[in-house]
Amino acid sequence: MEALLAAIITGLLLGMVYGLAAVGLNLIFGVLKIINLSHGAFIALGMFGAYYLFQYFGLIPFVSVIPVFVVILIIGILLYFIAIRRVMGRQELSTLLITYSISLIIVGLGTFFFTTNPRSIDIPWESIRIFSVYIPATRIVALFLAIICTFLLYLFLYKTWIGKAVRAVSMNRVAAEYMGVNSHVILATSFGIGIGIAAIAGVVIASIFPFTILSGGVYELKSFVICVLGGLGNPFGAIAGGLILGLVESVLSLKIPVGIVPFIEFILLVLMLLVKPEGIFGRR
Amino acid sequence: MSEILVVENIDSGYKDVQILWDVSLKAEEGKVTVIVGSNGSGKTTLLRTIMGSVRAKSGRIMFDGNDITKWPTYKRAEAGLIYIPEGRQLFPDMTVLENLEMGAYTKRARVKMKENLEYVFTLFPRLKERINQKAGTLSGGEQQMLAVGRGIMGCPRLMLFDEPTLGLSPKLSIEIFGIIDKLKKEKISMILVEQNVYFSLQIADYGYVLSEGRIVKEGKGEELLASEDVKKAYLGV
Amino acid sequence: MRRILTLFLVLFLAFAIGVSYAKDSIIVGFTMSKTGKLNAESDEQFKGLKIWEKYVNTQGGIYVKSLGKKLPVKFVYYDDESSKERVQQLYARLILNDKADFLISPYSSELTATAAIVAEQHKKIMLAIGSASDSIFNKGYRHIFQLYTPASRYLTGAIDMLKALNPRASKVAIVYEQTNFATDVCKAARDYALSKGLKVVLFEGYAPGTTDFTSFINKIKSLQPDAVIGGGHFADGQTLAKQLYEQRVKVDVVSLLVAPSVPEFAQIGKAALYVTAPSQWENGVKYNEKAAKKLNIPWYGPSVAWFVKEYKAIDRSGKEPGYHAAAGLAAGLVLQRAIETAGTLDANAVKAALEKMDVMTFYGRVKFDTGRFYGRQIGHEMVYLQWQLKGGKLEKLLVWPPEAKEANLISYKKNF
Amino acid sequence: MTKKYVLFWLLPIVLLIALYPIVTDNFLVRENIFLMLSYIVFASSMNIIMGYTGYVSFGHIVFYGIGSYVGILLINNLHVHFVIAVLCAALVAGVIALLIGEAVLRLRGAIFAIATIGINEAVKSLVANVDSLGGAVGIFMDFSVYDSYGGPDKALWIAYYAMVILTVLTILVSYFVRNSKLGLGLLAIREDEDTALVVGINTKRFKSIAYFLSAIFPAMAGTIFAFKSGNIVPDDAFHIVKSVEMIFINVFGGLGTVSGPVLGAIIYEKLKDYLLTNPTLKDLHLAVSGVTLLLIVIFAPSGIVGWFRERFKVVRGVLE
Repeated sequence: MEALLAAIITGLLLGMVYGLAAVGLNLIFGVLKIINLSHGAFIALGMFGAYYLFQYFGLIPFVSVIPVFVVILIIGILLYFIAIRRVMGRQELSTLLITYSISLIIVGLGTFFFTTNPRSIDIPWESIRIFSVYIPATRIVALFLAIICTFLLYLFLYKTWIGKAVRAVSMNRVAAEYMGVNSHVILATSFGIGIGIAAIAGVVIASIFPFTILSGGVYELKSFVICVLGGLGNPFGAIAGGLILGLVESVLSLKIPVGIVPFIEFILLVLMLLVKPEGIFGRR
Repeated sequence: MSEILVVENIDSGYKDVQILWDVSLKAEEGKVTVIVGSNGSGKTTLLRTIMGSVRAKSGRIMFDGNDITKWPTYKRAEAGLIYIPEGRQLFPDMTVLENLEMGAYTKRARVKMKENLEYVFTLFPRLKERINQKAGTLSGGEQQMLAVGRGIMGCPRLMLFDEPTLGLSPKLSIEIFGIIDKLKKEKISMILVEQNVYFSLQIADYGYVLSEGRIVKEGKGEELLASEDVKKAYLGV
Repeated sequence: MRRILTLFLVLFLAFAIGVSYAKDSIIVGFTMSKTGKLNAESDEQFKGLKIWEKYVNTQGGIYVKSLGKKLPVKFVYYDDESSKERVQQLYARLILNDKADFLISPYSSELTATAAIVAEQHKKIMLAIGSASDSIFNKGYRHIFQLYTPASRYLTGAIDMLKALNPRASKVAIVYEQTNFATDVCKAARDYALSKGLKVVLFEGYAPGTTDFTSFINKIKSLQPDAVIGGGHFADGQTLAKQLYEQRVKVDVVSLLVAPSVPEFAQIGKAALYVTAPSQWENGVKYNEKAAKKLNIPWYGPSVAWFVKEYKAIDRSGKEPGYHAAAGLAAGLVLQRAIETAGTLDANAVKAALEKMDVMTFYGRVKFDTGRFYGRQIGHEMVYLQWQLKGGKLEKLLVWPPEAKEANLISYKKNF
Repeated sequence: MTKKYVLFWLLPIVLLIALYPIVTDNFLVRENIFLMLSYIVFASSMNIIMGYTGYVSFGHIVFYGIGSYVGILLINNLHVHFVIAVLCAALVAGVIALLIGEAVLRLRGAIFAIATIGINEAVKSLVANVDSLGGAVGIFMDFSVYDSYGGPDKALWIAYYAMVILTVLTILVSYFVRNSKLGLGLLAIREDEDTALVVGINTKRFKSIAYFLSAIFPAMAGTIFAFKSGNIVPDDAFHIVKSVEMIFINVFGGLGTVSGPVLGAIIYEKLKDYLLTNPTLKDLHLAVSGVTLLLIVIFAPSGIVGWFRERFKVVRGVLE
């Protein structure tokens, strides 16, 4: 019973972080209609952003989300106009490859500058007791950070002009143009925000787990599963999907070998795509 | 008389298929200009070319004294060219209110959003009742009202209607024409593309007949309505 | 077409020139993990090799009787990025391009296992350091020689330690990295625990590169074992230790492979306290000429004190050397001795010398299996260390076996 | 349609390259050319499903992995002859491709790509958790196996010859598919699947055949690789980057043409070798390939062959 409680608590904590990691992927898919294969690379960039801000300026990760987000947002907007814009509207292969090549460049440069040695950010906070379960304080802060980011994203998408334009473009790009929306600016912004949130997720993950420049790949694959669970294209579906995945991972692995859990996850991914591609909560 | 829109010798189409051939037309300020033509004559392509979502291959488009031929669509909307597209093209997962707000997206329209919103709700009280409903769940007539309302929200200098009564019951169609007539009385400049030749030419100040991508006839609304060709071709008389 | 012809010509010339150089050094080839998850351990191992290079070359090299002169040792090495994929390619390159005379293995059993195939295919002698897996040595290889105490005798001491701390202990949880090394070690430890009447309540592997052990820890807490043993290499072991501490796992013994014996383990602070680890070698071992005489085997090479002094000269951080560095030097010494005994660089003769070798160095006794597990280490013994507070500072002290201990073993529970 | 001459120059070039290490007896060159040939096999088979049919199989490496495992299990554990093992690997991978294809070929575009990634990852973690398949540690071949092939050095040559034969076979199949009714049907599917269905093409069967063909060659290459390298590990056998390499080579060489993937593979191997051994670029090889890929996708989306074809209309028939 106690073990189950621990599994549920840790599962939800982690699930929220997973969800945050996937939000950006879904936002970009929803608005730009492309699958961003550089997602993991930007998560990794966020990790290193947090690491170096901690090393050289002593910023704890929960503060460094802001500069990291801003920098990645700008990079995203530039990348859109430099590369992605040129292949918008071409077949999937082009957009898959363009984002994959961005990923290669980031991971390649990252390998060169940071090497693939594991890093970690050690924040000497004690663990907190919740019922009978000890949770590292960093994970609890990570949870709050994830909730805050999600809430801010909600405010942005539903309460600001640009946010509403983002949603409008995702539903009908041409009609949005008729309303006077400069859709390229909106697409660029969405891409920037998408990878910016990925980088925030990277910062959060870096504060609880060790990482290398290659670590983003794991979370990218998880994000695929999460997005498909929560419904492709719906950023808040990703949060739901993340929570489900976190719970499933945590509770399942009490009873079955931990190693087999990824197998179940990916089978779930394929089955969802085949049977219910609109996600668990989605309508057809 | 000032001309708000001048289209000169436009060739236009998609990829390798040319649809419009040397089309020229004018729309006058405060007047209703109607373009009639059968299915596939290129009416929608013409409006899309004016909006810039289809690029003109050659020719020139002047709006409000500016050459807008090379402008992107959103800039034309900012300048006050408001298009109410065929098939509504609403934002289905947004509420009625949000759709209307999107209509007022341009800086010019944002400042007048409040009064425009009230105006739209007096025109379409039914939209007010459904203010928080998702646009995708509205009935066809309500959706068309929302599309028109959304257009009004944009503070149009010139409104382009693309088949506003398509797929609507006769009763609803009359309602929509009533609204257009009201807008006409407000001195809003309009270009109206319609299959319903009889109704539209009655409202029209001036009209064009488009056939196979070319303007084949033009004239005052009542002149066209009286012309034998039009009668034969479109009114089945 | 002309491109290809030119290319062929160039390659042909390169090949022709390659064969006709005079022998003026002994080329020792290896890869190391300058980057990647094995970097910490591999770096230490490399320092040991550098110490050997200095040791042998200040003597003017290794005397090769058949050539009648001393040949200096020349290292050729590449970064394997801690990746198996690169290893085979690079070892083929070392053999074919760089004409390495002898090979040293990369760090870790996994990389060694892949490199061994290439060495074996080209019949090159390879000294395996940083690899304890037994399973490398039942594949019929005839050119791979192991320096580490093999996995089968690696972690058995942890079970003995648990019994000594808490005679009523009954349950053990084993969580290991899914690699040759950790799998072999932990299977052997499981069998040993069972033979001692303990219950193994959890025996599960985790994927290399795992950073989140929450699921395992939830499981461990629900099973309430008396000891958690396992781990794999440095990066994962350090993380596992940290998370065990953060989530308050109350057991008597936490014994992890590799990580606690690397000096950097102290980075995790309090979480390092009372963690134990098996070690191939620690400063404080008493291997010397006297000990060699007792066993009636020859003594060879420098003393423990000399190695520690040289290590501190290279490392400069002031920390004590660990067994990874010690094994690096030891591998060099073993190779040196084998070449001197053989009196030639011929692989078969050196192989024969290695087969017959039974020697003690600062690293301990070295002797190779020549039976079914050809090349496996059968001479060397393990020691166990524990991180303890000494004068307010974290330090690793020898705690097992009892006859070699510097300090008393303390229960991990004392942390909480 | 113009008469197709592509085989008349393509096959001799490939054979000349393949013969070089045999004639000169040079091991190092053999290793490089072995890799080059394997790239040709990977890329050409990927071309059948991706280039001709328009389905981006991002997790295509799964068939290579399956082939490696089937092969090494047969050779090492059951002592089946190498050649038979290669054929069995093709059979198993082919059947699996038909089964998987039945499900996922219904999906289109990016969703299909994601599904294939999912399949690859699922198979990888399954294999890594089955102890009888060696688990995450993988399978290491017993060296005595090589004795029945005349020792390890002989075995390496056998693997090489096998790869040469497989390469020629793959190119031939790629050619005949392209110039058959099947190929025409596949191209129609690529252009517009719904229209293809309307004009009476049995799209489902066509796609299945294409998927089957594109699966069996990587599987055979997998067995050859496993036999040559003597071990197999899930992480390497199902490494998604290898799928991307296959795609990359195709885009680089010219998607949907017979010669594209072959030329692409030859140049790619040279380029990769240069990048990996050049001291200044060695550490940047990933970034350099990224930039190359980016530039190709943006500026030369039809690849080398496409580039030539657009500029020199005369060579069309020769290149296709």
